[in-house]
Amino acid sequence: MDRVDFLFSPYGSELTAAVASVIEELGVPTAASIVATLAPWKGKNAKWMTQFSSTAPLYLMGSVDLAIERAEAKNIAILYEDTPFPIGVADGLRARAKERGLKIAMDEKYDKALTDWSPLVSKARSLGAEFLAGGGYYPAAVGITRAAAGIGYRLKLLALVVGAADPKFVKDLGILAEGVAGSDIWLPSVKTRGFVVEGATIANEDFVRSYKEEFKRDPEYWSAAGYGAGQLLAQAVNDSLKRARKVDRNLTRDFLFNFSGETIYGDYGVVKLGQPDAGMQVRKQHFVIQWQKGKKEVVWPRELASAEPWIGWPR
Amino acid sequence: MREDSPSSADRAAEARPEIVWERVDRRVRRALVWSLPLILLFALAILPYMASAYTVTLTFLVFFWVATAQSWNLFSGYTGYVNFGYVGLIGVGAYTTAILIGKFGAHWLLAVGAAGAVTAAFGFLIGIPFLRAHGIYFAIAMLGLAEGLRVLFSMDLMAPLTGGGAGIGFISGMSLAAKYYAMGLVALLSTAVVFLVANSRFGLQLLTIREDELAAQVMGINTTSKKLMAFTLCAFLTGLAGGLYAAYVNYLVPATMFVTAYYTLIPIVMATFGGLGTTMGPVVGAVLFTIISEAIWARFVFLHLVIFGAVLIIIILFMPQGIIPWLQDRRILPRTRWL
Amino acid sequence: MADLLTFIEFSLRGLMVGAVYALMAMGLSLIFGVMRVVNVAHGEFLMLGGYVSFFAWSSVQLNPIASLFVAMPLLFFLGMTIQRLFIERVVGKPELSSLMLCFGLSIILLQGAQLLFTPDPRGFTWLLYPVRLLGWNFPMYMLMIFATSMAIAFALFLFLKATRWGKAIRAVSQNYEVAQACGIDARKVRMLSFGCGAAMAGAAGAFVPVQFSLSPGVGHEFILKSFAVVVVGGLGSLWGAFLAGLLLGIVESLITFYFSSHLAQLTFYATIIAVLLVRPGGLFGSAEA
Amino acid sequence: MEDGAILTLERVRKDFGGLRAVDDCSLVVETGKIVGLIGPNGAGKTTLFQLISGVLRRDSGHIYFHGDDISRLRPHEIARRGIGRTFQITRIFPKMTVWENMIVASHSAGAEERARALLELADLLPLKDHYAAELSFGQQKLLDLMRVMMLNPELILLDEPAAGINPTMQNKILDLIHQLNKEGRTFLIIEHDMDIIMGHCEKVIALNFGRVIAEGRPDEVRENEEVLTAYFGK
Repeated sequence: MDRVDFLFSPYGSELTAAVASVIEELGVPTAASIVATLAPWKGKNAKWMTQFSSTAPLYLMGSVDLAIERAEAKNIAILYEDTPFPIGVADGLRARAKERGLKIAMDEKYDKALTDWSPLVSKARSLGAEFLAGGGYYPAAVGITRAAAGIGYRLKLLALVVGAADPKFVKDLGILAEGVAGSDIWLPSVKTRGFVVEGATIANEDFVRSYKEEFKRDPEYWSAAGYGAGQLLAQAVNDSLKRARKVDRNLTRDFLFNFSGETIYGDYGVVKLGQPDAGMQVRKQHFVIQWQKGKKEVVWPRELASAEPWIGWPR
Repeated sequence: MREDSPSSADRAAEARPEIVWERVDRRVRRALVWSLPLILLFALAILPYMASAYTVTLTFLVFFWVATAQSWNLFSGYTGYVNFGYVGLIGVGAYTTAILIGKFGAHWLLAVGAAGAVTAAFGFLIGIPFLRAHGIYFAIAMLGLAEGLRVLFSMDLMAPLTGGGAGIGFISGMSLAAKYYAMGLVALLSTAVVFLVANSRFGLQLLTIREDELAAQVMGINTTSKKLMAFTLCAFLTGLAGGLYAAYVNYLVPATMFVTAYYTLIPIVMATFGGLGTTMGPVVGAVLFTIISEAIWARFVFLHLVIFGAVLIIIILFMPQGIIPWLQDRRILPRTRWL
Repeated sequence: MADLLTFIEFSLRGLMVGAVYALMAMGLSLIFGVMRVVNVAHGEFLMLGGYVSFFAWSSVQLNPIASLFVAMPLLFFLGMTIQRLFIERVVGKPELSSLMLCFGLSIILLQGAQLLFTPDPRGFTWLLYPVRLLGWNFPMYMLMIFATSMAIAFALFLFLKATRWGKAIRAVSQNYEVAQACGIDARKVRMLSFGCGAAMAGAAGAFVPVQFSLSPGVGHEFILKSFAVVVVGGLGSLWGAFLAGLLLGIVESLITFYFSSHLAQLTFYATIIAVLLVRPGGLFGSAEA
Repeated sequence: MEDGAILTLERVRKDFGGLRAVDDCSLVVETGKIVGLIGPNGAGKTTLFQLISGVLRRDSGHIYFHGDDISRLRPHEIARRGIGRTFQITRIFPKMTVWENMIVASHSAGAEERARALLELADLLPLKDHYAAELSFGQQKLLDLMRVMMLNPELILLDEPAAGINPTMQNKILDLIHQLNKEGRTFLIIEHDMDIIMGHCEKVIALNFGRVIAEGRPDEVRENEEVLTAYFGK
C-alpha cells in the first residue's frame, strides 16, 4: 500500500471500516465509493477518506413520504437485519416516520442467521401494519416478500432494501415482485452531468453508452459509483496538478473534502475537514423505485419519477 | 496375539539411526541454537525502521497468527480437545479492548491488558462447565458458544457496551509501530509460555489427557483441573492477541468478528501444519502459511480459503503429526519437547 | 382464545420448518451412529442439494420434489465417494482427526461453491400461494415440503427396519464388533450410511431455495441448528433427531414470534450447551446408542 | 470391617440400564496378599475394578480403603490415596517416551530415581527415550505395570496382566509381582489362566452375576460346587 497515491472503492461497510484505520494512518486520499454506513466517519475526525456514496438512512426515507402522501398508510412496521447497514436504513425510516407523524406499529430487528421470516411478518400483520419497510440484503428482500405472500398479507406499500432493487428480484419472484418498492441510488436513465473534462462534459448518458459498447450490457450502480468516484479523483488530481504541478496527497485530499458538485453518479458533498464527522456524505439523494410490469420505475420523488406509483401489494 | 522376542529391546536400541541434527558438531549446534533466535529477534526489532508499512503490517499479522496458533495449540494441541469455538475467545478479547477504549477512553495498554484478564476470566468460567463435555461434545459445545456469543453481542441487552449489530468503532491511539511491537511481544509471550509448559510436568500431564484421559486419571492426575488451567491460559493469551487485533481493525461488528471459518480455521490449520503439541510447530506453521497465502492471495483471492481447507485435509490424512514431529520421526531433528 | 389460536398457528408453522431440520439432523445422526464421525461438512451437503434443486428449476423447470430424484442420488454418490476417499481413513482414529478432516472438507466445498456458483443468493418461487388449513393460511409450498419431508423420514425408518442393508446399518451402529463377526462388511455399511446421510442433507437442501434463500454459506446456519437438534435428540439416535428437529422448529418459530429472532437463535446455541452440561449423552438417546 | 483389611466392599451395586452388573457385592482384601478375582465372562470383574478405581460410580453400597469410604472420590483422588490399577487392554501414553510415561505418574519427590530403578528392574531402561508406541506388546504391559508403581500404591489392581504375551514375558511379569508383593504391596488380580491363579494367589474370590459365590484358598475355590457350575454349567 506504500506506493499507492490514492484509493477508491472499497466495497461494503465492514471492509471499509477495517481499512479506514490503515488509510488514516498511511494518509491515502480515498473516496469510499459504496459504503452506506456512517460508522467510519461519525465522530471519527477522518482526515483522508470521504464517503462517495449516500448514507444508509437516506435509502428508504423517500418511501415514508410516498406511503403517507400517496398510499395513505396510517402506520409502518420496520423490520430489519441487525447489521450496520440495515440498522442505518431503519434509523432513517424511524426518524422520517416520527418527523411526519406516521405511527410506528412495529420496530424490530432480526438476527442475520434468521432463515424463516414468516413469524415476524405475521407479527407485523397481527399488529395491523399497512406499510412494511426495511430488510437487509438480498435474501431478506426475497424472504420477507415470500413470507408475506405465504400468509396472504395485504399491504398498502412494501419497501425493502437492498435486494428489491436487484434485477434478480423480479426474476426470482415474478409476479410477487410487482409493486414492491425499493431504493436506488442510480439508474442508467438519470440525467446527471458529471464533470467537465477537457472542455467536454462526460454525462451519465455518455458513461452508459460507452459501458454498453464495452461490455454489451447496462451498467450496474456499483460500476457507476466506481466511475463517478474515478471522475472525482481524476478531478482532484487535475486540481493538484494545476496548483502544484505534481500529484500532492494533501492537495488531492483537500479537494475531496471541499468539493461540492456533481459526478455522473449524482451530487457529491461531504462534511468539511476538521469537523467531527468530516468526510461524511451529505448531498447524495436516493429515490424510490418500484417494479411495474417487470421493469424498474422511479416513482419518487415526483420530479424525477418515470411512472406513477402503484398502491397496494400484492398486485 | 502378538509375540515378543526377548531381545527386541536391544534390537530396537541398536537399530536407532543417528539423528541428523546431532551429526552436526556440538559447538556449531550450540552457536546456532543461541545465535539464530537472537539474529531473528534483532531483525524483527529493527523491522519498522527498515521496511515498508506493508511489510510491517504483514509481519504484524504473522505475529497475530503466531499468537493465536500458539494459544490454540496450548490447549487443544496438548490436551486433544478440539476447540472449535476459538473465535469466541478472540472476540471477547477484541470487544474488551474496543469497549474500554471506545466507551471509557482507556489507554490502549490498560485496555489490552484488561482484554487478557477478562478473556482469561471468561475462559475459566466457561471452562468449568464446558470441560465436563468430552471429545466431540466439547467441540460441538464450543461451536455453539462462538455462535451464541455472536448473537449475544448483537442483542439489545449488550448493546450499550457492544453497540449491538451496528458495531463499535474506536480510535486506538496506537501507531503502526506500537501495534507491531505489542503484537510481537504477545507472539513471543505465547511461544515462551508454550515452551515453559512443554518442558514442565504440567505439559506432560496435559499430554496424558490427549493420549488417554482415563489412564491419566487412574495415574492420579486431576485432568479436570489441568484442562481448566490450560484453557484459562489459552484464553489469557488469546485475549491479549484479540485485544491488539481490535486495535488493528478499529471497528468491530459481531457478524464479522465471529467468523468461525476464518478466525478459528486459520490458527487450527497453522498449528496442525507445524505440529500439534510442539513448541515451534505453530510458529513454523504461521510463518509458512502467511507467506504462502500472501503469495497466493495476490493471484487467486478466492482460492485462499480453499487452500487452507485442502491443506488441513492433506495434513490429517498424510502427515497427521505435522512438520516438526514428522522431521523428528525421520530422525532429522531430536525428539525433544523443546521443539 | 385468540392467543391460543396464534400459539397453535405458530407451532404448526414451526413444525413445518422443523421438518427440514429433522431431515438434515437425521443424516448427521446416522453418520455419527455408524462411524462415530461428526460430519462438520453436513451443512455443505445441504447447500449442494440446494444448488441441484435450483439449477434443475432454472434450467428445465423441474419442481423441487421431482428434483429430489436427482439431488438425493447425486448426494448419495458424492457422500459415498467422500467417505471412501477421506472419511474411511480416519474411522476409529481420535476424534480430532475426523473433526478436522470434516472441517477441511466443509471449507473446500463452501469455497468451491463460491467459485463455481458465485456468492450470489439464489431462490425461486414455487407454489407460493396461501392455502386455508384448519382456519389458518399456510403457503402451499410449505405444506408440500412438510409432507415430502415426512415421507422421506419415514422411508428412511422403513429402510433401516425392513431391508437387509438397513438392518446391517443398525447392527454396525449398535455393536461394531458383533456386526463384523456376523459377516457384515462394515466398510460397505459405512460407505452406504455416509451416502444415505449425505442424501438426507441433500433432500433437506432441495427445499432451501424455495423456503429460504440459497447461497454457498447457507450450510453454516443449518449445521449449527442441526447440532442443537442431534444433541437434544441424542447423537446417533434417528428418532431422537426426528423428534428434536420438529420440536426445535416449533420452539424457534414461537420464540421468534413472541420474543425476538435473536433470542430464538440464542436458544439453539444455549440448548446445545445446556443439554451437554446436564446430560452429555443427549436427551433421548445415549452416546452409546 | 475386619482387621488387616486394606480394601472392603459392602453391598456394592451397579446397574447399566436394566442390567445389574454388580449385585450387592461384599468382599475383603487383606493387606499384603495376592488375591485372585475369577469368574466367567460378564461376571462383573472389570466393572468391580471400575468401581474401586472410581472410573464408574456405584449406585449403592460402600467401598472402604484402609477404613475410609472412597466410593465418592474421583479416580485421581483414589489413585493418590494408593490404589493403582491397570486395564485389560494396556493403556500407555503412546506418543510419550517411556521415561515421560513413568515420570508423569509420580506425584512425590524422587520421581527420577524411582523411575530409573523401576525401569532397571523391568529391563526397560535402554528404551527410556523411545515412544511407548514403539515398544512391543509385552514391553508395553511391563511399562504399564511399572508406571503404576510410580504411584507408590499399597494396593494394585491388575486386569489380566498375563494375557496375550509369551511365557517368557509372563514369567517376568509374575516375578515382578512377587517381588513387589514382598515389599509389602497388596495385589488384586483378574485372571482367566487357572494355572496362574493356583500358582501365585494366596486367596481367590469367585464372582458370578455380580455376586461373590465363593472365596478362600485357591484349591478350595476350585472344588467349589457353585464355581464349577458357573464355569461349566450343569
